[in-house]
Amino acid sequence: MTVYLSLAGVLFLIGLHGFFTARNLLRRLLALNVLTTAVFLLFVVMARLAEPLDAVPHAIVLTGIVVTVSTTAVALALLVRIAGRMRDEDTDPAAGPRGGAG
Amino acid sequence: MSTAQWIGGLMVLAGIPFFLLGTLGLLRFPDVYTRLHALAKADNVGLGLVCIGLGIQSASVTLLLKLVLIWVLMLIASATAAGLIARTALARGLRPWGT
Amino acid sequence: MGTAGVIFDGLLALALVWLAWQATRAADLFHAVVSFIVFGLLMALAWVRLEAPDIALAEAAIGAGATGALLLSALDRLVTREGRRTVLYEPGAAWGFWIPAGAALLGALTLAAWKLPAPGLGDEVLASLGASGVDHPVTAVLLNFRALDTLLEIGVLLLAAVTIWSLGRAPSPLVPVMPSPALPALGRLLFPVFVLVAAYLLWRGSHAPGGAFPAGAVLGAGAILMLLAGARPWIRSSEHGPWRWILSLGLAMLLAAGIAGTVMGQAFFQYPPGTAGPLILLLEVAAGLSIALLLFALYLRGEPCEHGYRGSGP
Amino acid sequence: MTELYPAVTVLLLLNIVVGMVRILRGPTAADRMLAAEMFATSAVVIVLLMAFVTGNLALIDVALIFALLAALASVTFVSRAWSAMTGGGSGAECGDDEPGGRS
Repeated sequence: MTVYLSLAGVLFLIGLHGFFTARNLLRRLLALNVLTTAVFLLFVVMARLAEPLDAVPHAIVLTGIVVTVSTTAVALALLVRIAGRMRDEDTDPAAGPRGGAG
Repeated sequence: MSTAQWIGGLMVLAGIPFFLLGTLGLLRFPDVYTRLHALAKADNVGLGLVCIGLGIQSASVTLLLKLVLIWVLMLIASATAAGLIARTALARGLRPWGT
Repeated sequence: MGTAGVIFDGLLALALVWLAWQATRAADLFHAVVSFIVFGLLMALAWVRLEAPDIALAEAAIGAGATGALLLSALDRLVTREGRRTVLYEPGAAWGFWIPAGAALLGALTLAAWKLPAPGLGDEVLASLGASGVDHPVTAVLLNFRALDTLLEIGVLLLAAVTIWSLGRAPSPLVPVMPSPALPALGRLLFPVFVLVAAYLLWRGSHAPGGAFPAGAVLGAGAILMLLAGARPWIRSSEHGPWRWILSLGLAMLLAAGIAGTVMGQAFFQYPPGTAGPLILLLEVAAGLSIALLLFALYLRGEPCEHGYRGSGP
Repeated sequence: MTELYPAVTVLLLLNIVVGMVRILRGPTAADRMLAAEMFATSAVVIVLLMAFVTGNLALIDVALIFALLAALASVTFVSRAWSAMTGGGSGAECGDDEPGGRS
């Protein structure tokens, strides 16, 4: 189990660092997903160490997985909108300088 | 150990080299098309051997059917995926190796 | 599994760290996304090793299904000039700061975890399992002991779908250059299997790993596959009414089950004695269906519209 | 025979780890996707063997889900992601013709 505990720690650090320092927003989102996985791992290892096997952390992690998917989906939808807006500004000379005037 | 156990175990073990060969192909072959060829064929033969071997060992018809279902699903998936990737690669202008 | 098990765990941990590193630091965005998908795949193996088959099922269904499809589909709009920038990380983000800071945070979390009551709640769950109406502890926790969590979780999903739909119309996807005849055939062939497997998992949930979560995720992935295979979604902007009702069905039913207990003079989500089994099955069906539909709604990335998906149909 | 299965799972995991080199090296997106496909097949076998080693036959369902969803990633990749790598497609929103659809 020590292996999985240290794995959770390392993944936590990788996710945390990526989440705060990545410039690309998609990369930040992936880092956030890695971070949540590390937390889930910690939960499940603790459930495994309990005697008998603890079902409550398993249920919490299942709930957490679904919440993570929702977060990812909303973030991706926002990212796609942002990218679309940026592309418009990049490629559409007729649009002129946008946002600066208002 | 019964005969079924032996036959099943031997089939499972016989399936494993196909995976190793598939990976060898994935690493050593020169382009997408040849790698597709290596993976789509070798891995699925290996999976088939493992599934049927385990099914024989389990001595349960329900389990055998479930394992065969897994194999068939994987065959469908990898056949379609291989076809789609090859077609799209060709349409995107990736030249097959040696042409 | 003895020595082999130890080697397996070590190798798996190394592979996972390597993939997480690639997913957050690879220069190519597609490389990062594929690394993350494989990371999810191997995580499912880790859950299996940790004796958490329920989570392995959910991770396999959601990681390989919804999350993978969401990420890969978003890439078509996200690969811009930004993706090829050479400086990937903020300057000044030195490891000299990050390693101590992260270690301190990690230490605090470990300490907090250490302080938790040691034996866990396993005994309590097993003790009241007989009264819960199901035989599988995880399902009992999800839909009886902590049904409130499930209610709120469906609420979060619904909120996410509402947020995404309020962003505007669904962007019409970039149509594949060479639609293969194999794709619609794949959809037709596999969709019945998706429905069958989802129903099977739902039924298994009462006595073995399975239940509404993996079932909903599998069904949602099936719907996404059908959409990709060129099936036209039956939702049209003029007919949003029923679609919205179906989306909120799961939340409404869970809420009704919760409030019914209160009305009958019991606690919130306290089921009348003897009816817990059938009631949980009903709630599972509702939750599974609404998880499937909500995942599909999330995948659409916007409110579906009348003439969307032109060209992708046969 | 069954005593060998744990060692076989290690071998297959090693197989996946070696295959990761292809994800690292690419060169094209298709190569990376292919490698991911291969990992799904190997993972199915690992899970199946573990189910028989531990006697927890519920794990077969995990393998079943892997097999069922194996096609989804490739199909999404081919029909959605790859079109962007080499350009193409207009990227219009379907509500463009409505007033106020995009402000």
